[in-house]
Amino acid sequence: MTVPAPTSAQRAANGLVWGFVALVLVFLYAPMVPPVLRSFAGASVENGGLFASYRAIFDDPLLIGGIWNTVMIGAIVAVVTPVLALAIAQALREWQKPRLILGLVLLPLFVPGVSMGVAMAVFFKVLGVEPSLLTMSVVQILWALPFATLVIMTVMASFDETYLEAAYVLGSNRFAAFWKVELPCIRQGLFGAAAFSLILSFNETIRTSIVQGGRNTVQTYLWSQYQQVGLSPALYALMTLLIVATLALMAGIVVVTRRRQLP
Amino acid sequence: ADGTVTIADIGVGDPGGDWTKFKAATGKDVNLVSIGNAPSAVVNQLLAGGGQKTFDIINIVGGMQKPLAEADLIEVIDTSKMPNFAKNTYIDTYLAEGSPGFDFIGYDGTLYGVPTVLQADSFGYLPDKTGEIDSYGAFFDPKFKGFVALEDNYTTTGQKTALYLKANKLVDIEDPADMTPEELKNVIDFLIEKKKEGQFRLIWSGFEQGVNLLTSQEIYVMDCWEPMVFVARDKGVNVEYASPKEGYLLWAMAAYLVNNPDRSDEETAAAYDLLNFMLGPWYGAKITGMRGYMTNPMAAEYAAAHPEEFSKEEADKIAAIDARVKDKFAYGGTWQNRWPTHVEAYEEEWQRFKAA
Amino acid sequence: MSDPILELRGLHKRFGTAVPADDFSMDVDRGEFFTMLGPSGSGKSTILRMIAGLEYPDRGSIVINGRDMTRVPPWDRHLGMVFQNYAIFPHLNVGENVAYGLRKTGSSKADARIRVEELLSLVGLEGFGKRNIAQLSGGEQQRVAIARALAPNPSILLLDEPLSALDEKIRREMQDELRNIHQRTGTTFIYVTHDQEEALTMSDRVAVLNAGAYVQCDTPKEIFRYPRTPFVAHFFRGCNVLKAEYHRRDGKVVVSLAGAEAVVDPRGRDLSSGCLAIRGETVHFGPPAAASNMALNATIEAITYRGLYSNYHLKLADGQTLEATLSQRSSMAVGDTVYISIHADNLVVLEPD
Amino acid sequence: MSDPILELRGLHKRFGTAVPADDFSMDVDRGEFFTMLGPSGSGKSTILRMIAGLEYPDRGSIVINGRDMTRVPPWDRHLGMVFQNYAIFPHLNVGENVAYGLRKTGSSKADARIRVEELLSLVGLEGFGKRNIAQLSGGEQQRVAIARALAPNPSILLLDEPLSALDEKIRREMQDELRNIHQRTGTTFIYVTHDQEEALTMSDRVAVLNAGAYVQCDTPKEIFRYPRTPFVAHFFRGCNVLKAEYHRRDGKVVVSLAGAEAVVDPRGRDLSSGCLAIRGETVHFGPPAAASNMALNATIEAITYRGLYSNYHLKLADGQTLEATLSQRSSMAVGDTVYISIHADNLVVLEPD
Amino acid sequence: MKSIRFDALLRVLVLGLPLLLVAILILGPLGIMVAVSFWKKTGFAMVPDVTWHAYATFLSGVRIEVFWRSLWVAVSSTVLMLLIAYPLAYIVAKKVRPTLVGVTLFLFSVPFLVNFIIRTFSWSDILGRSGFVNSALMGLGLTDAPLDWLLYSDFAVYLGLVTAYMPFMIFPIWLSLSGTDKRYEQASWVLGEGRLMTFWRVTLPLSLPGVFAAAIFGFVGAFGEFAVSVILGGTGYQLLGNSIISSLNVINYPLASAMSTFAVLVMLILLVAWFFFFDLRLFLGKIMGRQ
Ligand SMILES: Nc1ncnc2c1ncn2[C@@H]1O[C@H](COP(=O)(O)OP(=O)(O)OP(=O)(O)O)[C@@H](O)[C@H]1O
Ligand SMILES: Nc1ncnc2c1ncn2[C@@H]1O[C@H](COP(=O)(O)OP(=O)(O)OP(=O)(O)O)[C@@H](O)[C@H]1O
Ligand SMILES: NCCCCNCCCN
Ligand SMILES: [Mg+2]
Ligand SMILES: [Mg+2]
Repeated sequence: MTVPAPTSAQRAANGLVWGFVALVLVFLYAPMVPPVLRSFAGASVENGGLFASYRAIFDDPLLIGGIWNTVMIGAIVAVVTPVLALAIAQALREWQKPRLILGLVLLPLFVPGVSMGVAMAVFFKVLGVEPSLLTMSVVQILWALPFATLVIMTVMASFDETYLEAAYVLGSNRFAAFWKVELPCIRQGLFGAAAFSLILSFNETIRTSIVQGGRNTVQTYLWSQYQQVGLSPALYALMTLLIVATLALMAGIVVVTRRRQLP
Repeated sequence: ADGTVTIADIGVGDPGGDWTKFKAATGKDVNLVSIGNAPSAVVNQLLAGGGQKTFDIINIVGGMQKPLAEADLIEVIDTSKMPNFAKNTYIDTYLAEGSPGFDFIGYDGTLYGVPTVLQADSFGYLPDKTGEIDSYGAFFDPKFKGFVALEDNYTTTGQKTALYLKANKLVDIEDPADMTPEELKNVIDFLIEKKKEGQFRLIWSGFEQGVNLLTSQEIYVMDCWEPMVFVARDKGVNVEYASPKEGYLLWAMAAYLVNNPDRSDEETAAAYDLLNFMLGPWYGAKITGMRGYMTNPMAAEYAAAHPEEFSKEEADKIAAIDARVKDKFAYGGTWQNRWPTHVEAYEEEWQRFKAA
Repeated sequence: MSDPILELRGLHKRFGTAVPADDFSMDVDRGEFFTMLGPSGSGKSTILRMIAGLEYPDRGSIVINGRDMTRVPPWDRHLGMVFQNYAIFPHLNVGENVAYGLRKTGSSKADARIRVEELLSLVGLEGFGKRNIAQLSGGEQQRVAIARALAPNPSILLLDEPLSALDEKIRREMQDELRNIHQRTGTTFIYVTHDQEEALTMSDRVAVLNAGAYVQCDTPKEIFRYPRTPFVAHFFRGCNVLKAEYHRRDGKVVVSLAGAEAVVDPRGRDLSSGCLAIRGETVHFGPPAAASNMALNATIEAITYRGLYSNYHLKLADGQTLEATLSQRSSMAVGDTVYISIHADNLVVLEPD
Repeated sequence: MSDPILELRGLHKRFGTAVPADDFSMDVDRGEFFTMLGPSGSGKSTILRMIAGLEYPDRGSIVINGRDMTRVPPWDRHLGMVFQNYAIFPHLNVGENVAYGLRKTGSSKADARIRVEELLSLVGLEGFGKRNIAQLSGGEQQRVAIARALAPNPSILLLDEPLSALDEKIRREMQDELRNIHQRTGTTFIYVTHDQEEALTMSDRVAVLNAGAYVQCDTPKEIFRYPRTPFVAHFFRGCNVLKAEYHRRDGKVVVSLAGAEAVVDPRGRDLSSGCLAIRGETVHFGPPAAASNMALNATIEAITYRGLYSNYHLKLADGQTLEATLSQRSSMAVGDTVYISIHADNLVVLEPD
Repeated sequence: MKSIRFDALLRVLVLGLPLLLVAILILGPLGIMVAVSFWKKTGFAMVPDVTWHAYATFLSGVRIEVFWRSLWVAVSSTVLMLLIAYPLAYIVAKKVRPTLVGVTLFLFSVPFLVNFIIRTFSWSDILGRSGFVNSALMGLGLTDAPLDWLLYSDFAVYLGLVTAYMPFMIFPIWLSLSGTDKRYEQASWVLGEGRLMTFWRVTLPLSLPGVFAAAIFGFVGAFGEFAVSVILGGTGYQLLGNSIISSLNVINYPLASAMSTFAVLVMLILLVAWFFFFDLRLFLGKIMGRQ
C-alpha cells in the first residue's frame, strides 16, 4: 500500500520507531565497549604499545590452543547441526509425525545446562567414549539442534513438494531431486541454521566444560580464568578483534548487495 | 599419554604456558587444561566427564581428598618419586601429618596431594574510605552498610563469619572450621539478618569480578583473596589486605595424581616428574610471581639467583610475597575446611542464605 | 486399431476414507488425446499421479508400453507431466528448466542446447532461454512447463488441469497450442480438466469420472450427445434431465413426457432410471418436422441472456422445467406459450447413476 | 436516474513503469451491479483497491456517497470487499469471521449473533458458525467471505474475481447466489472478473478495461452486440473482426466486405479503423431474408465441435475468415460452398483501438 | 532398475538413521538423568534405587522456592523480551527495505560473537556506582548520588537476561510475520478496523506460532541461566541453574537430577499445551503436505 505524504504525527511515529531500534542496539552493543577499552588499557600498553594486548594473544599457548579448538568445534557444529536438522525436518515431512519428532528435538532445550552436560558425560562414559573434540561437538550439536531445526522448518514450510515431484517425473531420483531442486531452494534456511549453530557454539560453556577432557575452548578457558586468576587483556583483545572483523564483514556484504542492485 | 602429561588446573598453576624447562629435563610435553575450582566442576570432570582417563594430574585448592579418595578418583602419593618433596620444608612446617594443614594434602593419614601453593586469607578494604580495619566485624559494621561484598563460598565466608561470631561470643561455636548443623544454622540466620538489613552489596564470585569491585571502588570492604589486592594496587587503587585480630584463614593448593587404571608405569613416572617439577624452585618462583601465592622455600632464593630469568623487580616481588605469607602463617588463624563433616548442611544452609 | 500405450487394470487406492480410485481400468491408445473429466475430488489427479508413479496403487497394475510399471519409481518411467501450478523450478532460468530432464537422456551439452531452443520455439518462446521465471506471465510459465515435460521425448504426457489458472483469452490460445503440439509431436496426451468445453474441443476420447471410477468413456461427440447417466448429463452445461416414463410397444421403446410420446432408440440401455436427457440446443421452436419427433406445448417462464446464446426456461404441462438454448434472436417473450419439438434422436435414455 | 453512489474522477496511478490507472473516471449508480472486465494487468484490481482505500491514487479523486474519500483510510470507508483468494481469517471460525466487522458497528453480542445467523442463512450456510475454516470447500469459503463483507451493511461491495478459483459447476451455482444476494440486499456491487460470460450474465453495466482506462462501458447486451473497438470485440468469444471499407452514399454509410455491400448504422462512430465486427451466431446460412442484409458466398474450411455449438470457419471471397456459430445440427460439411447473410443491424462499425 | 523396495529402504536409512542417532543421543542421557533422580545417595556413592528421596529433599527445602522463582523470572523475562523482540521483528518485517533485512537481522546477532561472560560482566563497568551511567547522571546533575539499583539488582538480572536472549527471539517472530499474507490485514481494514485493532485482532494472532517458538527460545535461556544471576544478581540471586550446580558441589547427583527432571516435566507440559492450543499446520505450512 502506498503511503501518502507523511503527516507530522506519522513522522513523529516514525522517529519513535527508529529511536526504539536504535535504543535496543545501544543496549546490545553497550557491553562491547568495556572489552574494547580494556583491550587497550593496562600495564602492558606502557611497555608494548597500543596493540600489546593483541600481540599477547599469540604469546599465550593455552589461548591459542583454545582458539583452535573453538574454531574446529564451531566448524563441526555449524556444518553437522544444519545437516542433522535438515535430515530431521525431512523425516518429519516424510513420516508426518510433527508432534513426536518436534517434541524429541526440542527436549535438550528443556534440560538445565549443567544437568545436560553431566547426563551427556555419563552417557558417553557408559558407551565408553572418551572426552575429545568429538564429545564437545556432540554436546553442542544437541544444544544447537532445536534452534537449527526450527529455523530450517520455517523455510521448508514454504517449499512446495510439487517441485520434487516434477523432478522425479523428469527422471531425477530422490537424491538427485533433493540435491538439484530442494537444496537450492532452502539454502537460506541452512545458512540461517548454520549461523545460529555457530553462535550457540561460540557461547556454550557449561555443557562443554564437563566433557572437555584434555582440551580447552576459548569459553572454558575464559570461564576458568575469570573465576580463579582474572582475565588477561589478550582475551579482551580477542573479543575486540571478533567484533571488528564481523562488523567489517557485514559492512562488506551491505556494500556488495548495494552494488549488485544498482544495474 | 604419548609423551605428554596432562594436567587439569584452575589457572593458578599455569606458568604462562612455559614448560620448556620441564621438557628439557624430561623430554615430555605438558598439556594444561583449564577447569573450575568448584567441587562440582572438579568432580563432574573426573566422575562423569571422563577426566579420569584424560588427566594425569589435577591441581586445585586442596582439602578435597575425602570425596576424591573415597570415590577412588585419586591415587596415594609416593613421595620417594619426587626428590623435591623432601626439599620443601614448608610441608613439614605447615602441612605436617597430624597438623590441621595436613587436611589440605592428605586424608586419613595418607598423602594424596602435593602442595603447590600456600596462602592465608583475610579481606581487603579501601583505607581511604574506611580507615584502618583489623576485624572481620567490618563485614557486619553498619558503617559500611551497602558497601560490603562477601564471597560466594560457604567454606570461606561461612568460616570467617563463624570466627567473628565466636570471637565476639555472639554465637556458641565449638569449631568454626567444622560446625554442627545447629551452629551453622545460627551463623546463617545471622547472615540472613544482615543481608535483609542491606548490609551486603553483593555476594561475589570470580577473581575478575573481585578485582573489578576493588578498582571501581564499588565496595569498601570485601572478603577476598590477596592477589586481587595486588592487581588492584597495580591499577593504582589504594587497597589494604587486612590483618584481622581473629586470625587468617589458611589454605593450600594440592596437585593430585588422578587414578587412571589404564595409565602405564612410564606415564605415571612422567606424571611424578611433573609433580617434582612443580615442587621445584623455578616453577615455584614463576607461580609466586605471576599469581601472588607462596609456593616453596626455594622459590625466592632461585629468583634472586637467576637474574637472566627473573628481573630484580620480579625477584623482589617474589621474596616479598613469600615473606608476607610466612608472616601471616606465623600470626596464624584457622585452616579452611573444604569438606566439613556436615558439608551437605553447609550447602543447604548456604542455599538458604542466598535465596533469602 | 488397438495399440494401447497405457493399460490400467483394476487400480485401487484409498486415503483414509477417500477412495480416489476404485477398481479403475482403462486403456489409452498410442498418440491419443485422452481426457479425464470429473468433479472435484473424483480422483482425476490421483489416477494421473499413479500413472506417473507419484502414488502407488493399493491394488491393480499399470502397464506402459507393454511393461508392468506398477511399482517402478517415477524417475524410471520416462513420462512427461505438466502440473496444475506448473512447478517450474524457481531457482533455474527458462532454459535450465527445459534442459532439466535432458541430463538423464545422456545428451551432450551442445545437443541439449539445440533441443532446448527447438522446444522453446515449439511453444512459442524463442529467445526466452535466459529469462528468469519470475519475469514470466502465467501463460508463458505454462508453456515452459510443457516444453520442460516434452524435452526428454516422453511417450506419454500427463497434464493435470494445466490451463485452470489462466484467463479465458490466454486459455483459448493455449488450447490451440496444445492441440498443435499434440499433432506435431505425436505424443500421447492424458489430460485432466474440469472444463467441459475444453474436454470436448481437444480430446479424442473423454472419460467422465465419479468417485474413483469412470461412468462413461467415449468420443466427445458421443458423450456430449448421449450421456449415459444423469451424473454425466448434469455434468454438461445445457443438458436437461427430466422424469419420463418408458414403455415397450411392438418391440420398440416408447418414452412419454408431459403427455407427449415418441419412439426412442434405447441404445441398449437399462430403462429403470425413468430419466430422459434432452440437450437445450436440440429443442426446436415450432411444429415438428417429422411425425417421429416429440412435440410439446410449453410456457416461457424466463429468458436468460448468456451472450453467445439465450436460455429459455420452458414450463412443461407436467410442471417440469426444460431449458432450451437459442443462439439466434427471436421475438418470443416471457409468458408466451410455445410449441416445441425434439427429434427422436435427441431423446436420450439415461441409465440409473 | 442518476444517483451515483461512487464517482471516480481522473484517477491516476503508477507503479514503476506500470500504469494501472490512467485518468480513469467512472460513475456507479446506487444498487447497480457494475462489472469491470479486462485482460490481466489492465488495472482492474488496482482500481478496486483504490476504491477500497488499499492504494491511494497519485492524482484524481474518489467520491463515495457524495463525500470525498480519496485520502480516507480503508477502515473509515464502510465498504465491503471480497478478495480473490477470500482472505478468510484462518485463526477464526466461520461465525467469528462473519462477525468480524460488527464490532465497529457497535452491535451488542446478541445482535451480532443474530446478524451472523441471518447472513449465514443468506449465503446458504446455516449452522456453519462453529466450523473451522480448514473444513470448508472452496465454494463455502467464498460464501463466508461474502457474508463477512456484507455483515456491516456496506453501501458498496467490491468483489475481486471472487469465483476464479472455483470449478465450473460450483461457479455457476455461486453466480446465481451472488445475483440473488444482490437483489435481496440492494447493495451496490462492483465486480471484477475475466470471465466474459460471468460479466454478461450478472451485470447491469460492464466496463471493458485496457491499460488503466476503460474502452467501453455499457449494458451487457450493448457491449456484447456492439463492441466499440477491435479490442473489445476480440474480448468476446465468437466475435469476428474483419477488414472492410466504408463509404458514404446518399448520407448513409455503406460497408463493403468481400465484394458485398450493405447500409449500416454507424452509431455515430469514427469510420477510420476500416474494421467491421460480426458475431458468429448472427451469420445466417441461406439466402438473405431482407434486401438490406449483407449476402455473401463462402467456403467451409473447418468445423470445430464445441459441445453447445459448432464453429464453422468460412473463407470469404477476399480470403478473410469468418467464424460462424451454429447450435443446431446441420448437414453442411467441410469444403461445401455456402450462401450466407447477415442482418444489417448485426454489422458493427468499429472505431480504432 | 532400482526396485521400489530398495528406494524405500534407502529412504528409511537416510532419514531414519540421523533421527535414530539424535533420538539415542537425546533420550540416552535423559534416561540416565531420570534414573539417577531415583537413586539413593550414600556418602559419595550413589546406589541405583527407586526412591523419592531426592524429590522429597527438593520439594521440602528452599530449592522448590528457587525453582518457582526461576520459573517466575523466566516467565516474566520472557514476557519482557517478547515486548521488545516483537516490535523489533515487526519493524524488520514491515519497515526495513527487503534488501537490508538480512543485514538488519545479522546486526542483532553480532554481539553474540563476544563471549557471554565478558558481555555480562561488562555491565558492571557500565552500571556500577562509578560506572558510565552513574557518572553521566551525576555529571548532568540528574542525581546527587549513584543509583544503586542499576547493578546487583533485579533490574540488572533482567537486563542481563534480555540482552542475552532477546535477540534470539527476533528471528522466529520475524519469520512468521513476514510469512503472513498481507491480505488478511487489508481485509480487516476494509471491515472497518484501524491499524491498532487490526494488529490486535489479525496480525498478532496470526504471528503466534513464531511468538511461541520465540518464547521457547527465550524461556529456556532464562530458565537455565546461571551466569547472569551470579555476575549481576548481587546478594546471592539464585536461579535453578545455580541451585543445581550447588547441589553438585556436594556431589548430590540424585538431587540435581530430580530438579532437572522436574524442570523437564514442567517444560514438557508447556510444550504439550503449545501443540494443543496451536495448529502446528500454521507453523509447519507445506511440510504437512496437502490438507
Ligand atoms: N495424499 C492424500 N492424502 C489424503 N487424501 C488424499 C490425498 N490425495 C488425494 N486425496 C483425496 O482423494 C480424493 C481424490 O482426490 P484427487 O486429487 O484425485 O481429486 P481430483 O479429481 O483431482 O479433484 P480436483 O478436481 O479437486 O483436483 C479427495 O477426496 C482427496 O481429498
Ligand atoms: N504493488 C504493485 N507494485 C508494482 N506493480 C504493481 C503493483 N500492483 C499492481 N502492479 C502492476 O500494475 C498493473 C496492473 O495490475 P492489476 O493487479 O491492477 O491488474 P489486473 O487488471 O487486476 O490483472 P489480473 O487480471 O491479472 O488480476 C500490472 O502490470 C501489475 O504488475
Ligand atoms: N586464586 C585462586 C585460588 C583459589 C582461591 N582460593 C580461595 C580461598 C581458599 N579456598
Ligand atoms: Mg486434481
Ligand atoms: Mg487482479
